[in-house]
Amino acid sequence: MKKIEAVIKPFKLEEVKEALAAVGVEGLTVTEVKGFGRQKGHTEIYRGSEYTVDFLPKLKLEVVLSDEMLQAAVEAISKSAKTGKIGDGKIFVSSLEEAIRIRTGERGEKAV
Amino acid sequence: MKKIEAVIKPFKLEEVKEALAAVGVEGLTVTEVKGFGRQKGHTEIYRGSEYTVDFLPKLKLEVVLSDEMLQAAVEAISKSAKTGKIGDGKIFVSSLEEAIRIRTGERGEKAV
Amino acid sequence: MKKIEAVIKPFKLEEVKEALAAVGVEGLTVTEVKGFGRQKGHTEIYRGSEYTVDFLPKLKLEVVLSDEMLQAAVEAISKSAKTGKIGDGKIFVSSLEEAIRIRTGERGEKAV
Amino acid sequence: MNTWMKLGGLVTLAIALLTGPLVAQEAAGPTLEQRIAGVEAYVNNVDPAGSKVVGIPGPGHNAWIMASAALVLFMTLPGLALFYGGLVRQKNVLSVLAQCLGIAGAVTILWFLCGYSLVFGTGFNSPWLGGIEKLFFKGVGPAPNTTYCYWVSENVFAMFQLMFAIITPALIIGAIAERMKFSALMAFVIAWMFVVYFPLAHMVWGGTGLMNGVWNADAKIPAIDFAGGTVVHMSSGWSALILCLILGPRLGFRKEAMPPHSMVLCMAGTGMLWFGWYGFNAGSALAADGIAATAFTTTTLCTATASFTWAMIEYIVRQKASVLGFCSGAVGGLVVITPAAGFVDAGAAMLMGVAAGAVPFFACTALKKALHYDDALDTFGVHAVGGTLGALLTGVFANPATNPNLVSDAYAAKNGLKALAESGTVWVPQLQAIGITLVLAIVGTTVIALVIKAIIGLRPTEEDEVQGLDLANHGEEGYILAIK
Amino acid sequence: MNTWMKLGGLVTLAIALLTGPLVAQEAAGPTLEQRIAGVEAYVNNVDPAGSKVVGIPGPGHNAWIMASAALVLFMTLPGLALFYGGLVRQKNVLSVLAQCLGIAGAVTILWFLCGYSLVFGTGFNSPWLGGIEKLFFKGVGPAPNTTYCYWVSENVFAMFQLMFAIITPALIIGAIAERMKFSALMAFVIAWMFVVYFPLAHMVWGGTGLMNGVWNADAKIPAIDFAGGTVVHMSSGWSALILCLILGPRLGFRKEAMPPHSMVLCMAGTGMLWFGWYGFNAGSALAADGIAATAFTTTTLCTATASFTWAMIEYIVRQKASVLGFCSGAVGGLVVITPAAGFVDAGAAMLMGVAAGAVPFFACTALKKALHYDDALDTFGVHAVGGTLGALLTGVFANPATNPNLVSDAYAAKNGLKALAESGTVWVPQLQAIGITLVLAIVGTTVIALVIKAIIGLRPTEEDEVQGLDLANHGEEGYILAIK
Amino acid sequence: MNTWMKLGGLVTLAIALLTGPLVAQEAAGPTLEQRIAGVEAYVNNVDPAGSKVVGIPGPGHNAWIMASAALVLFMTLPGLALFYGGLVRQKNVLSVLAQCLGIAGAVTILWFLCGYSLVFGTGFNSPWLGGIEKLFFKGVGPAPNTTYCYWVSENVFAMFQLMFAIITPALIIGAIAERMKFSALMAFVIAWMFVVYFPLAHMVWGGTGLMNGVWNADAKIPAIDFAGGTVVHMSSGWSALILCLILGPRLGFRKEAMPPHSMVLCMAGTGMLWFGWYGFNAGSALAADGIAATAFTTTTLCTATASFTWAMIEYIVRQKASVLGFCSGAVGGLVVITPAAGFVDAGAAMLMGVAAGAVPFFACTALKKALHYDDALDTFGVHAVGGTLGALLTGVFANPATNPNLVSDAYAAKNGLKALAESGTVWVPQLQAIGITLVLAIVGTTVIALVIKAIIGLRPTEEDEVQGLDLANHGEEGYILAIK
Ligand SMILES: Nc1ncnc2c1ncn2[C@@H]1O[C@H](COP(=O)(O)OP(=O)(O)O)[C@@H](O)[C@H]1O
Ligand SMILES: Nc1ncnc2c1ncn2[C@@H]1O[C@H](COP(=O)(O)OP(=O)(O)O)[C@@H](O)[C@H]1O
Ligand SMILES: Nc1ncnc2c1ncn2[C@@H]1O[C@H](COP(=O)(O)OP(=O)(O)O)[C@@H](O)[C@H]1O
Repeated sequence: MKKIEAVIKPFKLEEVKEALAAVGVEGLTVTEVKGFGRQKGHTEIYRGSEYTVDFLPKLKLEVVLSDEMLQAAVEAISKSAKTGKIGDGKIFVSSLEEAIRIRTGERGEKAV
Repeated sequence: MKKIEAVIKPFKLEEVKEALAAVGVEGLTVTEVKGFGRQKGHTEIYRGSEYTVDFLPKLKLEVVLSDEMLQAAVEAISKSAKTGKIGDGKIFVSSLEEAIRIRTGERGEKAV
Repeated sequence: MKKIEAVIKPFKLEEVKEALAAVGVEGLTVTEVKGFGRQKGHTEIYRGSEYTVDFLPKLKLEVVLSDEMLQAAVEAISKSAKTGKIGDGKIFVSSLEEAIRIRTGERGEKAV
Repeated sequence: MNTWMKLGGLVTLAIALLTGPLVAQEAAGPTLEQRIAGVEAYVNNVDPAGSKVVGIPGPGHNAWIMASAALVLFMTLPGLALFYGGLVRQKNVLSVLAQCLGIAGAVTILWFLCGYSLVFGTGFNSPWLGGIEKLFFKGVGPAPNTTYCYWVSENVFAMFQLMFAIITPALIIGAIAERMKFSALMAFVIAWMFVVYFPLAHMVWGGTGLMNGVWNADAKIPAIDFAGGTVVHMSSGWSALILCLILGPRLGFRKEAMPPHSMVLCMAGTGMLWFGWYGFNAGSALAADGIAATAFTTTTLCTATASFTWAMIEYIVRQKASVLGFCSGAVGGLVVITPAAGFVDAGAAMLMGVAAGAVPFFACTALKKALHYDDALDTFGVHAVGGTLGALLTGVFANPATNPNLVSDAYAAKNGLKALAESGTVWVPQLQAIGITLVLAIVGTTVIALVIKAIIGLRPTEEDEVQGLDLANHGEEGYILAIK
Repeated sequence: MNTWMKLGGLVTLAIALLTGPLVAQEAAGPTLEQRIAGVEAYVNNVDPAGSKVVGIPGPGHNAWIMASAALVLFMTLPGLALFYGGLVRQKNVLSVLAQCLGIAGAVTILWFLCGYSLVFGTGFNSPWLGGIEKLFFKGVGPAPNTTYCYWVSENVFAMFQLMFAIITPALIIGAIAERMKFSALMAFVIAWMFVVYFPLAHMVWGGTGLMNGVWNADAKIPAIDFAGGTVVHMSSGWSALILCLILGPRLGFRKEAMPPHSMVLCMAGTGMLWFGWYGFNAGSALAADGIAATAFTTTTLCTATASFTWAMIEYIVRQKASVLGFCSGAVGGLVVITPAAGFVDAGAAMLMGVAAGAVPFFACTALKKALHYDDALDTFGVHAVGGTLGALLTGVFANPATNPNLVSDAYAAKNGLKALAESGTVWVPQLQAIGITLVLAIVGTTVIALVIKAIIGLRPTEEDEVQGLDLANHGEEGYILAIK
Repeated sequence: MNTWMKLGGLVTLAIALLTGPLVAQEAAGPTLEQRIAGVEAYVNNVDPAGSKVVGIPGPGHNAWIMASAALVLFMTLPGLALFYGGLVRQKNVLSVLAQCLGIAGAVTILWFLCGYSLVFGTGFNSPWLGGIEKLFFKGVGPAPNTTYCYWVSENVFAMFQLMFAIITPALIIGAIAERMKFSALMAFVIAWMFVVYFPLAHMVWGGTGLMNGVWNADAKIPAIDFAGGTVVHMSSGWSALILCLILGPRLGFRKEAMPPHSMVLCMAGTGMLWFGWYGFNAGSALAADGIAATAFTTTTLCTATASFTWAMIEYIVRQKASVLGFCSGAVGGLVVITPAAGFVDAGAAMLMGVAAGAVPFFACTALKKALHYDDALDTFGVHAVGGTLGALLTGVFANPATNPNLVSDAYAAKNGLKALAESGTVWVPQLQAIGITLVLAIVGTTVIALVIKAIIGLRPTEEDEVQGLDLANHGEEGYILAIK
């Protein structure tokens, strides 16, 4: 089993979700994160005081899936999350040893 | 060392924490996440406009622990987080290469 | 490629970010989390009712980087996040199979 | 023509000259003297009968009571809604707001249909209930209803009183928050208005009311309640206790943490309540006169003192003065001074403030802990305990030098209040009033709650309660921040 | 000295005695009778001409209108700002607040420079526009301007009216929220005040106004509008529709979810609007008199009923009464009763409340869904539909028994309103007023919007809109919680 | 009986007829003429001495000052609390609220015990401090205290003034936010009231006050301050600067970002401040008269103009008009017009608005940046700079045509104000008043702060400051959203 972690622009969530569903992904977990990278933040001024906000709001998606589905899912995310502008985000893939569905106790690929 | 990532229903946190403590887990990290899966979301209507909220509030627990404790911890979570209803969540296990306690610089299993 | 996950005290973010930048890290992702560990929480009382808050606000940093940069980054975090007081946090290291930059489709170390 | 005739003519002339205008005036209405007395009556807030300004609201008084009525509405919407809303968990904040809004709507409709008439009518000539002569606001127009006040439009008076009828059941929400079905609450409130509020309000404030010591010469129990210690706070507070006992505690009570989700909201609501309470208390003089001035003053002094006292007790007990402590003390002070506001002097208000900070503090901490009931937001601890305390202390501190109505010949002398006030024993009828209020609130609430429980049930499903009432009962969420 | 002489002397003496003081008084000013009539005129809110209290504001009336003006400001800042601000997504909340604040500033400056004069001047002696005699508030001081009211300082009157001029364009924000450039909005509003608001307000409320049925004997269209059904709600609501059509829908409209980011804020704003609206409606009597009392009453009844009605329809339709439903209904009720407040009785207010809950409900749900325009926060559905409904129902329910100005000899008898009121056909001029308002709002808005679109553009860049207007246009964020 | 006798009888008769009622009245009290003059005095807000309405509050005036007192309370609770609370970081929001609440409680208690007497007593017959004749509110009842106003109950007057005494030290919080121990702040404020506020308020507003140009014929410095430019804003603003210097900057100042955690809260607070400020300024007329009307007007014009000006400067400087800019400008405008409100005309108010937007803007941006002090929420930049500017401009624009008290024979003619007003040199005593206020505030604050620092320390531990004062000092959190 594999785990995909993808950092994307927030307003792309709906599109990515649909793209993933289209390739058979049935579950995912989303976290609000702040990203720091090449994309520049903005400056806020409150009366005299200036703040540069380097950290931009992003979403992190976590998807656990079978090895076979990996490529399709990665491609689905790549396409649907892309705007072509800096800050589109990353996809990270790692391997997973086990997955368990709490409700049923099922394990492995059946669990995801 | 292993890392458990478990997605659970928010109101189960206290129980799961206690169950983990009972098997010797001394630390964990919790993140608020939104989960998408088999469990259906709800519909909200604001004047005419209808929104289906597919993403449900969940908590993600991360526990790093020694290989020996893994099974006990997985079981503790499985039991305490279970309601038997859809949406109870998942447990994912992966392996970890290193752990360091920032305060002391300790490494490995001593660090967790 | 490696992935570092570090749990730190929130007010250390700026320092850690700078320390990482100094060793060449160009991107990272931050999540607000609640940590449970040796560090004791505080008690809140609302009229008669007492609540012990075990979960303390922490930040989780995720950094993906090449194997060569790993040690430097770990050290950078260790130093900059340290206060010497309980609750300073942990650094976890795991290995990553793939990284993709959504914008360009670049893969591997070029993507991070 | 002889001298006598001439003299007679002169006298006639003189008399005509002298009295002519008076006669003419009499034909056209009141004399100059009466007319002046009429406008003086406006300044003095007394009866202008016989003048040219009869049946007309007095601008200053009418302005003050309109402002006061608006202020009392503001106490509920959004004041109380935010105060209570801030104290619940995030998932139930909207349920509190919806309950306040729903009560405002339903009670207004009842008030128009019959509530006002049942409370402030006098057609039944009964100590227990008003009358039906004012159903559908019949005859309720801009002219003052002199049974209640000389210079405020009756419809403004009716609106002012409506605002009290709205906030009273809304106070109950605090005890049963986070675990009562919206439909059940609405049904409860509607029944409760008929069973508890309308009768009680008539007894205490109605022209023929049983316990209206100040304005009913025939009051059997010459008790006093300036702005609603019994009618508003005791009735809601004791009913809240009963309802919360019948309802049972929230799921997870004493197991999970259930801290307020926004003390900021709670504090904002407290400020609004305090602000609006000036309408509640000083408006209850039903004029912008000296009694209103006194009520304004005692309200301020008691509230601020109680707020400070509560927080200082916390500071002594646990080295921390909390915002919730300041807020609870302020509300406690407002509750305690309510029945007394126009009857006591500044010094008494200060003493009552200390009591109002201390007694509800112990009710909300020690007592609640000991007895294990789940009075979620301390309606009982603050309103019932504070209201009862206030009603009693009103009897102790009521002062004819401050408020001559306590010894008026027209009413107080006849129903015995005057004698009690002069001998410093007004607390005797106060105890009787407390007793009657307690019985009515407890019995009434028990019956209604059990009936509704049997018919439609009181509580949401466990699942709904866990998910939160906002989504379950109202299909909305309080805050949708960021990602969604 | 003979008897006649003596008698003559006596008569002289008698007359002197009788009239002497009167003569002396005449030299010094008005007679006692006139002086009394003057202070009675204060109580009655009529003209004190000939008395000693001419050119002076009456305390009760002045107090009420100062309070009312403050209340109407409170409706916008922070009432409407929070009401609308809560309904947008988090990333645009500040843009709504900034628009409300910017409008308050700009309109105040315009009002001082020329707005007040163009609306309430009479120098042009025109049914369409006021005059320039009051530019820069020339001569606008504490003495009442008796063309508009006898007892309120003209500068207070001008401030009261300013608050209306502020909230009207601010209402438009609701329709175009989340997608209009700040600079474009400000330019639009400034132009709109000249093209739509100033003329319309003069037509309806100006002393020489075309449709001022109650106070202009020469009004060609003897329509009535107590507190701004046409001037405020129809003008803003219909303009909002046009502007939102020209602007186009928000990016992602009907694709993404765009739920309110804080129903709590929205509800707090609703409470503030309701509270402040007492100044708006009861203040529009321009006195604390019986008409104000009636306006206060009808406002309360209609609002609460509409709020409950809307939520109950929701409950029937989908088993859930939402906070947004209660709030929308309340605002709907406030809008509908606005033109009618001082003209109708309590029973009519209740009926209007039911209509105000039902009709805008369908406009905001069924109609909007069917027609696909993106009226983000339902300014059209609530204010245009509600305002139009209210203006019409005012014609149906206006009642001379409630408000004798409908049949005054000085004005209504001359311009024909009296005949219409007596025959129950006030809806005829109301329809005409509705028509004129519609045309002015629609044509005016279309022209201004297209011109601004051509010159500086209406919308932010896509990127700015996606990021949110708070950061893009104002360089700030609404909330900075935790880590940042 | 001869003719003479008969004539004599007739004359007697005639005289009796004529004067009889008058004589009878004289025995019973004032004449009709005097009685009329009494009610006219009510309308005119002058002394009713000799009439039948002496020692009685006038409804319209009393209503307005009760409303005003409530409004000024609302400025602090919750207005200022939210305004400041929104500007701090999330972890310190409750500390700001607690400080506002704690000040309200402590100052009220002091005011009752001795504060009112020390400020508004005249027993010492001293220019520096009032007297002790009113300790414990002795004799402070509903009858007006004619040293200060003819028609407002003295206890209402005392409450109105209490609200000023509350908000003044609360303003200081802004400069020292996020880093002062609760206990130290409370100790500071209590001492500061005695050392700075009570004397200064007496000097400026006390019947025997040193700088009370308008109401004290013996004022050595005939300065003017309508609603508290020196007493409230300068005193708090300059004290705030000193205290913040002694305290030192927040940990991480100029290293970490410390942006406002909720501009929404800040804006809501601004709206409440503006709304409440009508009570502050127009209420300071102590009547609902023409001067109140003028104060209401100038307050509106100056505030809106200043708000717009500040934001437009931002727009020019950095292409973005911020909500904080609009809010800061509004508060700046309110501060600047405060001392001038009832003394200047509408045109002057507009000019002062422009100055109020521009000068504090530069103080809060350029000046603060240059001088490096950590005035966390710009109390100095807005209140000290604005207050000083306002006090000075009041001297420049004060206008006898607007306010005849500037040239009254009873006071202004005697203490020299009249001459200054007529020659347009009121700014001379204004400068003196500014100097005295500065010295008192700076010296007083320095001494108190150093003493408290020595005894109990001013700052929390570093750990507490990092964790946030909410948890450290109050044991609560501002918001508990979601998981907890
Ligand atoms: N090395 C990294 N480790 C973890 N997260 C990263 C890393 N680099 C970038 N990110 C995440 O990806 C987001 C986008 O990266 P950025 O460099 O701004 O643009 P791009 O995606 O176009 O390369 C960042 O905001 C951050 O959340
Ligand atoms: N493939 C997956 N990858 C990551 N998270 C998942 C995946 N499937 C489910 N989840 C998480 O688990 C939660 C519960 O899953 P769901 O399918 O609703 O019910 P169940 O746990 O009973 O199978 C989801 O809300 C989501 O957060
Ligand atoms: N076994 C663990 N697994 C995951 N996270 C942990 C674990 N132990 C500690 N943490 C995280 O590290 C934080 C700090 O740990 P704690 O035991 O309080 O102090 P220290 O870092 O000094 O050992 C915790 O708040 C928690 O977020």
